[in-house]
Order: sequence, then structure tokens, then C-alpha cells
Amino acid sequence: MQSYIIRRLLYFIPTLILISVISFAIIQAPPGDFVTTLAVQMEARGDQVDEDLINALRARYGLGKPLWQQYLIWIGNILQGDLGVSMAYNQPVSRIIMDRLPWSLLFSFSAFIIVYSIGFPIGFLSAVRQYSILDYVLTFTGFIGLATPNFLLALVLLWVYFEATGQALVGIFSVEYAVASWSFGKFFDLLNHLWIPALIIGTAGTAGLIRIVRANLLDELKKLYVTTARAKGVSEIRLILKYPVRLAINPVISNIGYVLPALISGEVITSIVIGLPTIGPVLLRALQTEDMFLAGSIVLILSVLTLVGTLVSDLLLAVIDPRIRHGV
Amino acid sequence: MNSDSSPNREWLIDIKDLHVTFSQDDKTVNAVNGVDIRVHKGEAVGIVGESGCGKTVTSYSLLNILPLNGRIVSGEVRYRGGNGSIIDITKLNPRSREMRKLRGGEIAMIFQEPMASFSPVHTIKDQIAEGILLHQPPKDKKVREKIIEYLGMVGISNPERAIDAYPFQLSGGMRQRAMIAMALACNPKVLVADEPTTALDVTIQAQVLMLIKEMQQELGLALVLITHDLGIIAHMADFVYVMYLGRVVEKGPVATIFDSPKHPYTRDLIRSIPKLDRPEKRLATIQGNVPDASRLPSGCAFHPRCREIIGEICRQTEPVLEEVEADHFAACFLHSPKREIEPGTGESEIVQQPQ
Amino acid sequence: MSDRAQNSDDSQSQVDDRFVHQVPPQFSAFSSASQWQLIRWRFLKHRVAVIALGVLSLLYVCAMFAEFVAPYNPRSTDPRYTHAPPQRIRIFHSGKLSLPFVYPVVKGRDPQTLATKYSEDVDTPLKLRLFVRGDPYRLWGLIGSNIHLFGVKRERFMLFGGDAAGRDLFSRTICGARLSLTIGLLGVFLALLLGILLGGTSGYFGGTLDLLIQRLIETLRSIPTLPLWLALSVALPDHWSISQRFLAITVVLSIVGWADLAREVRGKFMSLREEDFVRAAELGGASTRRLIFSHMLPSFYSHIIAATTLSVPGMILGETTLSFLGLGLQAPAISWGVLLSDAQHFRVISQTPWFLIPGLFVIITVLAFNFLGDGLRDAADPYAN
Amino acid sequence: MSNNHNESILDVRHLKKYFPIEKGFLRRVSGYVRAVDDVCFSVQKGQTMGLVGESGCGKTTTAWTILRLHEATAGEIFFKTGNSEIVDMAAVEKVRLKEIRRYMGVVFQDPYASLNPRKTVLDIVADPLLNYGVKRDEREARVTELLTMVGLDPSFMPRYPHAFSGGQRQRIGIARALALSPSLVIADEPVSALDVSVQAQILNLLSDLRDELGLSYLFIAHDLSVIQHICDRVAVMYMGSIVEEADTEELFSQPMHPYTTSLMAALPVPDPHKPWSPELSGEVGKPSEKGSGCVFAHRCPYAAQICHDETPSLETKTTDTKDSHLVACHFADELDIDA
Repeated sequence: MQSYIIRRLLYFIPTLILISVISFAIIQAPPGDFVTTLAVQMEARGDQVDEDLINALRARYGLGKPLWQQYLIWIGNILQGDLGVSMAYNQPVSRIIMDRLPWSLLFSFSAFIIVYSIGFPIGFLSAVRQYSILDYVLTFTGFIGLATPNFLLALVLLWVYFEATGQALVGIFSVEYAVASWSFGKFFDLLNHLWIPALIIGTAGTAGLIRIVRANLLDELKKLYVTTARAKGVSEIRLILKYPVRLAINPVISNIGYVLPALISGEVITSIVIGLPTIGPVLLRALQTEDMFLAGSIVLILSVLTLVGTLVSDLLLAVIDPRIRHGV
Repeated sequence: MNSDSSPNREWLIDIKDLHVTFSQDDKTVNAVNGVDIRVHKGEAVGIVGESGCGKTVTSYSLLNILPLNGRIVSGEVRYRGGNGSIIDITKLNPRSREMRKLRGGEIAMIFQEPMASFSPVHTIKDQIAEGILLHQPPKDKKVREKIIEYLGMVGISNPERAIDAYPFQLSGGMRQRAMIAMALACNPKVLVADEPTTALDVTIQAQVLMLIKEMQQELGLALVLITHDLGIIAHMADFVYVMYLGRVVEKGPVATIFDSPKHPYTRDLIRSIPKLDRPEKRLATIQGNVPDASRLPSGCAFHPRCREIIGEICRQTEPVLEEVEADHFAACFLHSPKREIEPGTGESEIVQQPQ
Repeated sequence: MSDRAQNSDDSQSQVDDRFVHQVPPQFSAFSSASQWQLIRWRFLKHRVAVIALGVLSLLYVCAMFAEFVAPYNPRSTDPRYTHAPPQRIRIFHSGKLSLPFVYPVVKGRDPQTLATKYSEDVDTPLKLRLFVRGDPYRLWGLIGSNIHLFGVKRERFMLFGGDAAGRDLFSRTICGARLSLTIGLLGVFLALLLGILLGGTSGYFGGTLDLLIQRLIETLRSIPTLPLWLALSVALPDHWSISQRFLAITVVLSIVGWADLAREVRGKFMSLREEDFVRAAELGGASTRRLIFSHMLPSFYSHIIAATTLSVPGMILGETTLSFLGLGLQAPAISWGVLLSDAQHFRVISQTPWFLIPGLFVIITVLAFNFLGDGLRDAADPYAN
Repeated sequence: MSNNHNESILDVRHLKKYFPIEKGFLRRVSGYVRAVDDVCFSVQKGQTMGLVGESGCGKTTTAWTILRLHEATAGEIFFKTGNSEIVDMAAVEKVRLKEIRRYMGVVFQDPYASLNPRKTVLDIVADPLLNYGVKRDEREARVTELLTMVGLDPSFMPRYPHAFSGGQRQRIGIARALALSPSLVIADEPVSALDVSVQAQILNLLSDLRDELGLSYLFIAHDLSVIQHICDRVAVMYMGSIVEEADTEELFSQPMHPYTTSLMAALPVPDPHKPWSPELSGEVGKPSEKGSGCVFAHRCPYAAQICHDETPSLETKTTDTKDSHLVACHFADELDIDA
């Protein structure tokens, strides 16, 4: 298992580098460098363009040097915690991200909980009751969930919520709690605002998980060791809970790595539609205003977080699967 | 050993006119077509046949563990319990408590693939303990000790270590031994072994077979051994059933079957296997191939391959098992008093179908 | 085999050795059925997949003849119909059964709130007709005509209602299908090219190359796609024409989408490489090219088709989302995503829920592709048992 | 048996095939699986050489190394091609492989996996012909001839493998192996996946074809009784080494290696009156943990200290037959272990 973990950790490094290259490419993608864009924008706003500042920025980010040098400088800065400066917000990128990232994580994590707490039991049910009405209904609902774009779902739910309550579901807190200090009331208000977005973010993931759980469980149910256990006189329900479920958990855990990117994507688009104070709307605005340092950094951070999640799921797999643990 | 002729010997299992079908895609496969098998206390019954003859399906019906697409259409599988009560297994709900009490507790089974028969993520202890706790919850001893005892009994060296191993950490032979320990741990009366050594090497196969034989005799078990290997049958079984395409074509005590086989299929089968002790340059063969079980030939299912075909009767009428000598039955018109020999046909006519 | 005759004396054993049981004639169709026939037979048993195929065919035919199927020019505005609700097709006029017709809508104002209000003029039914003359168009820029599949003679018939500029939403949805449906296919095609190239290289040659490509695949699969798509699409210059932008977005979608297909191709290649029949072909002197193209590829065309079908939905959803955010296709281009971007806010929807109808089309299309793909995947390996 | 003993078509000398064992995250090579360890044997023209042993004994690896599907770690594999050139398969340049392999036909174990389900019988059998540039008409004529040869109706040509039973498929596989008129046929467990009643058909077919076409076989099997029926000479392998080699009759009547006798004793004879007393205990060792000494020492009932310390070499032992009987056992002369 040690060598598995070490190998897994070592794989992490080239993947990180690749992701940083992609993020850097995003920053570099629009024509012209960002300082020029900044100067143009300052001019457009009617501000005085400070030549010294411009030159200082050029020197700091190595603009004008070959791309690979700029990349190294950028990476070096990041390692020191400097993600660059946002033009639109006129703030260090790291500050903006730090303000918003916790909320993004909160939503993604809640969605993650929803995905697994809904997806697994439903997938299980529809496998055990294969070809029953229940199976068809659940599978079909799952398909619909998979087929509906997140933003559409968000819009429809907002609309339904609005029609039903006459209130708009926007933001994380209701007006009365927005600036209040923490209390139970505020906490419940948060929960109240949390579950709908989390549900929306998790829909596609849940639907995907249902299919995976169902398929894996059906596969396992056909295995000979299930027959062996049945021949021992084990009851059907214990048999399913003990053997196939135990084995179907492995692919489900290894699937976390592919649920996470979907959740992050879902979080971005849902936040934009609902107007949550998370990273999503910032990313959109950064892209619209070509605030590339901000955009690139966000892509970098989201990707790295996903990678870490994948890493954790792989390590978890090593812990629960004796075959990996014993290096088979 | 004898079966039907001695009324004093009590049977443990009595299969009567069993029919099992499988649905595959749109077609129905008749896997077992009217099989009668009787197993007595302490007796080793061998069921031999080639692929698709229905021997495995028959063994699965004993425990009512057919896969979802399989169905017992008719017939009885009766089991005589310890208190003399007789239970028809086919009448039980496969999920019912009574059925589950029989499985493992009264009738235990070992399977062909020792690797696939164990869950790869549970320890040996975990999997053996399950049956024990279900059927024989120990009073005085701890489960662990009991398992170690059984593992030692089946010849696993260092059972204290093997008990905590995962199946993939054991060799094929050791896994099959653990499988046997698992089957025996609940003190069953009948042991059903479905091709228990097919996946093993010859020398390991010999060890495992010896172990099964030893355990059977020591514990006074009835053994139902299913195999395609006549060599194994010759040395393991007391009474033999030969199956072809879902039917029993011949049955009798093991010596009789090998010394004077009556059904042309049995005869050909015995002649066609290469033998160490009788090297021949050229092997006798059975012509043709085993037909697909979804399209059975009419009449006697063996007639398209039979070199002793009599005539139309073989193509049209299905022969039934009839006693050819004491305790020895064959389903063939060659030995039936009912057959009408058509003029101009000899017993050794060989069908020569156009190629 | 000239010495066959001399053996005929001891032909007893010869005959039955060489005897081969004849396959009954009624099974000859099966015995000489190619893999495609077997796949078709299996596929046809999947009722849902067959229906999905039908739905998709209908959608693609509509998209192909969009100008003809749409009753109006999707860009022609009419102030009389701004935010007009969908009109219902009726068959009862004043209690009497008649041929399908609609009531014209009349724009008016609510006397109290002064808000615009539409009402039906129940006195003058408009007969629905087939092959009606209307807005002129050039089908595929070639065939000029003004005949539309259906319509009414006077007034307007808006099955899905009108948008903010009074354009016919039905016509716009049908025309939008053209971009939305082709972007999926085209994107998948590009992704497939990349996937086969890289996945095949990786799976066939193995070694360091395999390791590198595998890392790349894993990385791409673990990056959240949406932020990446968004970021890449920003790099497109604003002044590009609709078709330039369309192609660019396709490329952006496939840059992210090839990884899954490459993984599929690689896995299949790896397992086929170990198959006995491939080894037999190699030992039989087949060149590497013949080995790949004649022996290995035919075994996974069907798998690749299924995998490809299953990855179309991702592309369609991607386009829709990007366009909805204004970063994909942009008006005046018409796609389902562009149409949905009119429904940015739930207050808009609460006023004009029919703006969501293009979303329904997205869902139906994606569903159909999923069902079709599932059916194809099940049928892809007719030799499984 | 045969009269031209001196013409060997395949001569394997000191063949070794080691597979590295990779350990740790850097995949460092920590040891080797000695799958084939110093194996020598030859196949005579017109004869069948049998390789027999339990799973993992290296018999299939040997065959694959001969075919150059594996690169040999050491040793030579001299093969006499159809035009009487002698080449070393272990060392010949890769570009020449195609030209040499045409003289080697291969029959696989699994009649299902070895035929491409997507090709017709005609395409399958004609594929080697196509690779060597045989024209279309000639191909069809040749396939007709081949199918007849293996006992199949040539009208089966347009059918697909799924229409055939296991035995029929194996006939198709044999036809393909013979397509290019090879001089050597390597058959890797050709009957072990077949039903008992069909096994005999295929064994007889293979013998007939050998006699009719003057083929030489390298026949690999785990089943001694099958080996006995088809082979002229047999080599018994255990953990990568040949422990005994002799003419078939000689080997089966006077086995000299304890492993050979154990193998024979383990096989249940289909006759309830014959005693069956397998005695061999223990399991096949792991080739990766092979140390010095006799490969069989850990299971051998007669093993002495020398068996654990010194590797016995494969030597000719005193017998009354004219053909050599080779045994790798320190006590071959002393033990009286006839079957």
C-alpha cells in the first residue's frame, strides 16, 4: 500500500504542473498583455495612467520576457501567495478568492452530501428491484436529471419558489440576517437558502451516481460469490448488504474523482443564475471583463481543489479495498 | 451399493421428474427435462456429462438457487429432514426461512471456481463465520476457534494465519480447501460438489478429491459429485448418473457403468477418453457435436450422433429409463423390450448424413 | 489431399472423425449474419432506444429543412406580437367539430393595470393549412421558395408564442435546432478524431508515450469543464462572424471532450491487443497496419459509436450553457442556448414561461441521445454471451 | 515411430525467459520470475514433441518465446524453415519474422477467443494467405481445400464463428494454422477447452494431418493422457525447467523422475477397478522464489540434503532403449519408482 500511496502522490505533481500550464494559457489567451489592458481601462475610466505603476507591474510579472520565463515568474509568485491583481476589483486576486471560496466550498460540499445520500440508496433500490415499476420510474427520473442543464433547473426552481412563496430566492441570507451576527436564526436561514442551490448543483451528479450504483450492483449480483453466500443460507437482504454493496462501494468511491469536477462546474453556473456570493459570478465577470489574472487563478484553484478531492478518494479506496492495500 | 432395490435404505434426497427451463433473449432453453435422482445417506452419487447436459442446473435446483432467468417448471425435489419430515424443496419460496435453513445447514455446496466463489474483500474468517452463526451458533467454543479447527481439518497449514487472510492471498488449492471447510463447518448431511477441481492442477485436484472423499467417509455425508471427468467419477462415486442434454440416459453402480455400459452414449464416452493405461494410436470418437440445448433433437436426443441407431423409433420416440439388469437402468431402445425392430435395419447401422 | 482415397479402407473411423453435424437450414440466416446484422437485431429489441432514434431523426430532419418547417422567418419582428402567448390548436368552434384551426390573438391593455394583455378573437377562426405561402427563404442558400409546411393565411399563428421583439418562437426554436444539433455532432466528431489518435497511440504502443497520454487524459478529466470552457471561449475575438464563432466553440468543446473518448479507445485497444484472434493474425503475418485496421478496429467500431453517441449530450449542454451566459454563440446567431439567454431571470419566466420551451427541446434531445447511446452500447457486443 | 530421427526441425538450446518483478513506486526490478529456465529440447521432422506440466510451469511461455512473441532472455532457438535454412528465432532480425513465421502454424487453446467473431470462416482461414499475397481465386480454392482437410463442409465459408460449436471452431483454427503449409505446428492446449466427446475427434484429426502432410508438432498440454496419445516424445516441465524427457512409450512405462510419477499417479484412471493413490503433497512453488537446488525438492518425498543444495542437470540415464531418456534427478538411478 505504501508504494501505491507514494506513486499516487507522485502522479499528483505532473498533473498539477499540467493544470498550471493550462491556467497560464488562459491568462495569456486574450490578445495583448494584461497591463496594456489595464492601462486602456484606466484611460477609459478617465483615470490618470500611472506610467511608474505600469512599469512596475511589467517588471513584476516579467512581461515582455519569453513565455516560459513569464510562466516561471507566475508560478514563483503563486508559491509565495501572490496570485496577481484583479483589474476589475482593483484588489489582489487572493483576497477576492479567499472571500468567496469558503462559500463555494460550502455549496459544493452540501451538493456532494446530497449526491451521495440520495444517489446511493436510489441506485441500490433500482438495482435490487430491477425491471420493476419503481426501477423504471427511478431510472427515468435519473435520466431527466442528467439531461437538464443546471441553469435551466435553477431558473425553473427559482420561478417555482417565487410563484409558491411570492419571494425571490437570492443570495445566502435573507435581508434581516444579512448583516446580523451568528445566531440559530441566522443558521437556519442559511440552511434554508442552502438546500435549493445544493440540490440544483447535485442533480446531474446524483443522476450519474444512480446509474453507476445500479450498474455496478447488478454486475456484482451476478457474481458467483453471491451464489455461494446464498447457498450458505444467508438471507437475501443481508446477502446484498454484505457482499455486492460492499464491492460496489469501490467503483463509487473511485468515481468521486469524476463527480467533483461536475459539482464544481455546477456550482459555478448555479451561483451565476441564483446570484450567490461565491466564486462563480466572479469568474463570469472576470471573463466578461477580461480580468485574466483573476479568471486564470480561479480556474487554477478550482482544478487543484478537484485534484485534491480525487487524490483523497483514491487514498480512501486504498484503505477500504484489501486488494489495493495488499498490492494485488 | 444399490439404490432403488433395497427398501430398507432411506433416501435423503429424491428428485422426481424435474424440469427446468431458462429464458435467454426470446427463446426458452430446456436445461433439465425430466430427471430422477435419488441420494441415500452416506452415499456418493456421481453425475457425469458434457457441457450443457444440465448437471449443474440440477445441482442448483437442489438448493433452489437457480439464477433469475431459470425456472423449475415441474417435478419434485424432496428432502428428508432429521426428524423424518419430508420437504419438497420446489414448493418452498426460494427466499423463505425454511429454504434458507436447508441451505448450508442440511445441504452444503462447493463450487467450481474457488477464486470467484469467495468475496475478494472479506476475510476467510468473515465468510466462514457467516454460515456457522446462521446454522450452528457455537455454545462452548468461540467461532474463531471452531473455524481454525475446521481449517486445520481440511489440511490448511497454519490455520491461525490463514483465517485472517483474504482469498487472493491463498493459492487455488488452499482456497478450495477453505471452501470445503466452509461447507463442512455447519455439519450438513449432504455435500454437493459442482466440478470442484476443474480449475485446479492435476496434483492439487488429487489432493482436494482425496480430502472430499476422506471427509465424506469420516462425517458420513451423502455426496453429490458433479463432473465431466469419468476418471474422477470412477474413483469417487458409488452410484453414477450419466446425463445427456437434460436427461439421465443411464444410471447404475459405478462398477457396472464402467464394466458394461448399456447406453451408446456412455459406451462412446468411455471409449473416447484417452487413457493412460491403455494407449491406443487412434482414439475412438463420438461423431458430431453436442447440439445446442435450445434446439433439442426429436426422439432420443442422442440419435443424431448414435452409431447404434435402430431406426425411426429413435428419431421419433423418446426412450425412458428401463432396468437392463439389477439396479442398472438405461434409456435406449436397444435394451427396451418395447422396441419394434424394423425389418432391414441392423443394430450397428451408422447414420451417414450428407456433409 | 490426394492420398485421401488410400485411407478409405479403414474409413470407419475416418468417416465419423470427419463427420460434421449439419447446421439446420433454418438457422442459416443467423449463421451468416454479420456483426452489423446481429447488432441491428439486438438494438431493435431496445424499444426505448428505437423510439429515441425516431425522435432524433425527426429533430434532425426538422433542423435540416428548418426554413420550410418554420412558418415564419425567425428574424422577422412584429410589434403586434411582442410577448404574445402560445396559441392553441383547436378543433371545436362554437361547439362544432371542425378541421384544426386557431383563434387570432389581439393585443390590448388591461384597463386597470395598463399592462399589455392578449386575448383571443373567438369569432374569426383561422384555418390551419399545409404548404402555405409565407415569408420567402432560400433553403440551404440554394433553393428559393416561400412555401412553408404549415401556417395560416391571415394574421399570425405562433405555436410557441412570441419573443420580446414579436418574433415567432416556434420558428426560432426550429432554426436554433440547426446550430445546437450540429455543434454536438461536429464537436464529437473532432473529439473522436483526437480521441482515436491519442487513445489509439497510447493503447497500441504503450510505454512512455502511453504514460504521458494517460496523464493528460486523467488531468483533463479531473478539471471542472465549465470554467475551462468559459475561459477558453473568452479568448475568441469579438468581431468574428457567426460561422467562425461556431467553429471556434466547437473546437473549444472538443478540446475538453476528447479525453473520455480517448480513454475508451485506449482501454479497448489494450484489451484487444491481448485477444487470441489478434495474436493469431499477427502470427499469420499481418502487418501492423492490417492488424489495426482489419483485425482490431472492426471490433470496436460499434463500441466507439455507442461511446460517441453518449458524449453528444455533453457537447449540446456545453453549447447551451455557454450561449446562455453570453460566452458561446451570440445573437444574431440562433441556437437553443441563445434563445434561452432571453430567459435570464426568473421574473421574465414568471411573465413569459414559454421562453423556456427551447430548454424542453434541449432536454428531449439529450434524453434521446442518452437512451440511444445506452441501447447502442448494449447491442454493441453481440458476441457477449 | 519414426525413422529419420536425426532431422530436427526445431532445436531449443538453453532457453531462458525471465520476467522482471517490479517493486515499489519507482518500479525497481527487485527480482525475476524465471518462467523458462535453461530449457533444451528438439522437435524431429514428422514427429510430435509434447510439453507437459501444471499451470505456471513455463510451457506456454516457452512456446511464445519460440514464436518470438516474447524476447528470449538467453539461449538459442534454431528453426529449420521450409526452404531448409536454419535460423535462430531468438536472434533473427525482426523484419525477417514474417518470412520465417509462415513456416510455423499455431493452434490456440480457446476456440472462442481465437477466432475473430466479426469475420467469416473464409476471411479467417484466408487471412494468412492474404498477408502473403495469394490472389483471391487461389485463396478461395485453398480455403476449400483446407476446410475439407479438417472435416468441414466448404459451404460453411460465408458463415461466422458464432454458428459453430467448440469442436467445429477448433477445426477452423486448425485450418487457419495450416493455411501457409507450415512445417511446424505449435498447438497450445488445443483440446483442453473441448467437451470429452469432441476431444478425441480433434486429437485424431491432428494425428491424421501430421501423417498426411508430414508436419511436426510442438504439443503443449497439462493432461498426460492426451499427451500420451499424440506425442512421440515428451518433456515434463516443472517450475520453468524440464525434469524429464523421453520417448512416449519409455516415459510412460518407466518414468524416472519423482515428479513424473506423481503426475501420473494423480491422474484418476477411468476404471473403478484400478487403484488410485495420489501421494503428492504440497503445492507448486512460486517461480519468483526459486532458489538453488532441485526445483521439485520442496515436494519430493525422496528429497535429501543434496536436492536442496545442488541443481541436478538433465542427463541421459541408463536404459535399455536406443533413444535417450533424460532425467534431472540426483537419485534417478537409485530410485525404484516405476509406475
